[in-house]
Amino acid sequence: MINKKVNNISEALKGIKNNMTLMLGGFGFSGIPENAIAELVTLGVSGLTCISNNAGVDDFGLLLQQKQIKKMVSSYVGENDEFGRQMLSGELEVELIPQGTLAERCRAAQAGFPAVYTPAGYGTEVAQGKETREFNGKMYVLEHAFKADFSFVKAWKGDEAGNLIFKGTARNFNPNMCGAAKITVAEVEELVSLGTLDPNQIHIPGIFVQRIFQGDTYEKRIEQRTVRVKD
Amino acid sequence: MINKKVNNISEALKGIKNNMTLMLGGFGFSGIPENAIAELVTLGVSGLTCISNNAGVDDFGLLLQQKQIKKMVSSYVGENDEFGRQMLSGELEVELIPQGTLAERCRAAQAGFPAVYTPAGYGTEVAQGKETREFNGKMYVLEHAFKADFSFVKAWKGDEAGNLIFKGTARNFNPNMCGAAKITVAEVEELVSLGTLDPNQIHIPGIFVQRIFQGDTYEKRIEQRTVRVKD
Amino acid sequence: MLDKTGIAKRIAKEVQDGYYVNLGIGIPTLVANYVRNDIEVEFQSENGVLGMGPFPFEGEEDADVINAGKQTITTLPGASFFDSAMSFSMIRGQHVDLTILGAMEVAENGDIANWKIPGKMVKGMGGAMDLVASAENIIVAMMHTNKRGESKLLKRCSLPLTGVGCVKKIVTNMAVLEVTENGFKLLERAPDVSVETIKEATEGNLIIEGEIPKMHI
Amino acid sequence: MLDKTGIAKRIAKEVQDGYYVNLGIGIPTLVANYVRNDIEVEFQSENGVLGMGPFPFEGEEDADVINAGKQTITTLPGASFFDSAMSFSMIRGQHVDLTILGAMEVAENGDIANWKIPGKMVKGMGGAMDLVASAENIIVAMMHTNKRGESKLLKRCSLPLTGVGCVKKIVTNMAVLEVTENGFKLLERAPDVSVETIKEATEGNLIIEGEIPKMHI
Repeated sequence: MINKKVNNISEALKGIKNNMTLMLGGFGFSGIPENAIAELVTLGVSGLTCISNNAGVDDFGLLLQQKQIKKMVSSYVGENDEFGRQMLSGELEVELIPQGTLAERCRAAQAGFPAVYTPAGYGTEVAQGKETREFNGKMYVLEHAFKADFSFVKAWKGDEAGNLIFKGTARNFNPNMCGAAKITVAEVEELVSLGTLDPNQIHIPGIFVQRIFQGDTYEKRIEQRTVRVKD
Repeated sequence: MINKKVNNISEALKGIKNNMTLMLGGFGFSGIPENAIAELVTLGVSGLTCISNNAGVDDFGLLLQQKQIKKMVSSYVGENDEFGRQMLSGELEVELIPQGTLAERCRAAQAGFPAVYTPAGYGTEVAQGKETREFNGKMYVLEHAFKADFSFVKAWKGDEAGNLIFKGTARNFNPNMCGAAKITVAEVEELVSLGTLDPNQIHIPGIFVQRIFQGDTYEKRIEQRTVRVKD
Repeated sequence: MLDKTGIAKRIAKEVQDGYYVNLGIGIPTLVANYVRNDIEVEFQSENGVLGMGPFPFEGEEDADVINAGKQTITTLPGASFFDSAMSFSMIRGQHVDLTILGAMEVAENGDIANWKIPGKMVKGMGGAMDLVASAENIIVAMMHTNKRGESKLLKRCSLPLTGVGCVKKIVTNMAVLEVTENGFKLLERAPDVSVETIKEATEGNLIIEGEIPKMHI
Repeated sequence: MLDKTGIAKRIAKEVQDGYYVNLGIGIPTLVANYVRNDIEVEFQSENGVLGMGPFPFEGEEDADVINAGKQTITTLPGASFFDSAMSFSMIRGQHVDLTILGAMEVAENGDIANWKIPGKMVKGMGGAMDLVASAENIIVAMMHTNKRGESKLLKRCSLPLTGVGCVKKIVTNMAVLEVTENGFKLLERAPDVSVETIKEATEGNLIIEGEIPKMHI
C-alpha cells in the first residue's frame, strides 16, 4: 500500500502559502478539521480563500480575527458575529452559494467534471452572470468545479493507506472535498493499522487522500445543545 | 420507518409492462438481480429497453432468446455469443456507451441532474450527434440523465426501511441505479430487522428504494475462475 | 391567532403516511412533534441524516449527531448518515416528498425570499435554494406579518429571492393559503381570526371563495 | 521478439513508487506480476476495487470479488470497494497515475482504436473510453503487427476510435515507442529485433535518432 501517513501537523500542512484556496470540511462545528485550522492560525498564512459550508464561531473566528481570510465561499454564515461584521463592512469578501451547489462543485472537482447544471438558485442573484439553460422544461444554472490548492478534511477513523470512515453527521462535506484539491490532508480521531478497516465500509478510498495524521485532540464543541428530559 | 418490504417476487415486479425501460445492476455476473431477471423471463414482458453494463451469458441470454429485449444500453457485451449474433443481424438494437458515462447517467438521474459533461468518447462515434464543449482547454461531451421506469438492483444486506449494504465488487452499478428510475426494486441476500444495520455504514439510504425483498436463491456464478496454487 | 406551536400543529396535518420530509430551521422544526403517531414518516436533514428522532436525553448528546439547525438529535432504528452530495441528491432528485421552511416574504406568484436583507442581515441560503428549486411540495411556515405589522404575503417580493414560483402552500398564524395562478387563495382561517383581518394583513391578491372554514388543529 | 510476458515485464519497469495503476484486460493484467517488490503500487479495477492482490487460492474464490476482466481476485490489506460512479471519479478525476491497456490500432498522433470492428466484432468500449479520455499517462501494450502481419502502428487509425491523441507510450513485442508531435519515436528495440525490422513493421512515421538501445527486461 502507498503510505500517506505524515509524522506531525507541520508536515501535514507543508506547502501552505499565502493567497491559496483551501477547502475545509464540516457543518457547523461538526466534522471540522480542528487541528489543521489551529495550525493555519499558528502559521499565520494570509490572503486565504476558504471554501467551507459555515464559518464556525471560534475556530474560523481566529482565522477571521487575524484577518487571514480574504474570501469565504459558504452557504450559511448566520451564527458568527465577527464574520457578519467583516462582511458588511467589506473587509471580507463573501460568496454565498446554495449548499447543494457547494457540495456538488466539490464533487465535480473530485470526479473530473468541469461543471454541473443545477436548478438551485435559478432566478435569484446567485445565478446572476451565470449561464442558464432549459432541460425538459426546467431551468438550470451552470456551476463550475472548484479549483483549490488544499483540502482539509476530518474523519473518524483512517489507515496509513489514506482510507477514511466518517461518523454521524460529522461526515457532511468531508468526503466530497477529498481529492477535490491538489492536496488533500485528512486528520482522523483514530489512525488504525492497515487491514483493520473493512474494505466494504470505507467511505473514501485512500487514492483521494495525499496526507493523513491522527489529530492530537478533538474538542468537538456543540453549537446548540438540545435535550429532552427523562420522564 | 417507512416500510418498503414486499411479500414476494410478483409483488416486487408489479406494474412491469411491455416496452418499458429498465435499469439492471451488476458487472458481469457479479451483483446482478438474479431473482428479478428470472421473474422478467417468467412474466414474458417484451419490447424492453435494458440499461445494464454487460449482458451476462445465461441470465440475459434467456431474455435475449425469448426476444424480450428490444434495445440494450451497455458498455461491454464481449462475452455473449447470442447477443453478438442478434446485434450483428440487427434483431437487437444496441447502444454502446463508455462505462463511466453509463454510471454517471444513472447517478444524474438519481441526483436530479439533467445532463453531465464528460470527456469520455470525445472525438469518437460515441459523441456523434451530441453536443460538445470546451472547458479549460479540454473537450467534453454532454450526456443526458437516463429516464427509466424500473431499476432492479441487488444488495448484500438490507432492511425494511430499504437501506442497502453491498459486498465486494458486487456493488458496481447497483448503488448508482437506486432512485434513478421511477421505481427501484432491491433484492437482497439477507433482509435484516430494523436497527441491525449501522447507520454509518449504509451505502444506499432507503429513500432511494421503493420495494425490497429477500431473494429465494443466489447462484452467484463465476465467469472467469482464476486461481493460484498453494506452494 | 395561532402561536408558533399552532402553526406547527396545523402543518403537521399536511404530513402524509410514507412521506420523507425536510424541515427547515425555526417553526418547521417543531412540526415533527405533532405528526400523527399512526403514520410512518421519515425526517431528512440536509447535513446528512435520514430517520431523525427526538432530542437526546441530557448527557447523551453526541457532537457528531446534529441536524441542519446544529441542534443535537438522535436517530431512530433504520436511520442512515450520508455525505452532503448524497443529501442533495435526495433533495434535487425529488426523493424528498415534502419541504417545510420559513420565509421573510412570499409573493402571490409563489416566489420566496428568506436568506438576505441587503446591507443588514446576511445569513446565507444554506440548503434552502436547493430545496425550493427542486421540491414539488413546499409549505411555508411563517407569521402573516412582520414585526412592524407589514404583510409578508406580497404582490412581489422586495428582498432577494430564494426561489421563483415554487411555494405551493402557506400556513401562518392567521390562515392557510394556497398559491394559485391568480394569487393567494384563502383555504382556512385561524379560529379567532376574521376574513377581514386576513384581508388587511395580506398585500398580495387574496382570493376568497365562499365560506372560509376555521382551521382544525 | 518478445512474447506477451516479455511485454508485460518491460511495461512493469514503467511503474513507479506510489503509483495508482489501472490495468486493462489481456497483456496489461500480466504487468502486476512483474512490478518490483521494493516499491509501493496499488492496482485499481474500474468495476470497483482498489488494492487488488493476486488470484485467490483454489477453493477461496469469491464470486463477489472480481476484476474488470471478470476474473476472481483477492484484495490486500488497505483495499477498498466502491461503486461505479466513484470508480470513474478516480479515473476521470485523474487520481489514477498510470493506465495500461491493449489496442487494435494506434496512430502516430496518439489516437487509439480497441473496441469495435464494424460488421464483425463489437465487444464494446467498457471503461476504455473513460480511461483514455482522462488519463495523463497511458501506455499501450500490444503486438506490433496483427495476425496478417500488418502494422498496428498506423498513420491514421482505420477502426472506430476509442480516444484521440491520448497515447503517450507503446510497448510491443518489437519495440518501445513514444508518441511525439512528429510520430512514433523509437526508444528501444527487443533484444533480437533490428531497427530495420521495426521500420518495416511500422506504417506510421517512425523517428529513429542515433543508436537505439536494446530493451532491458
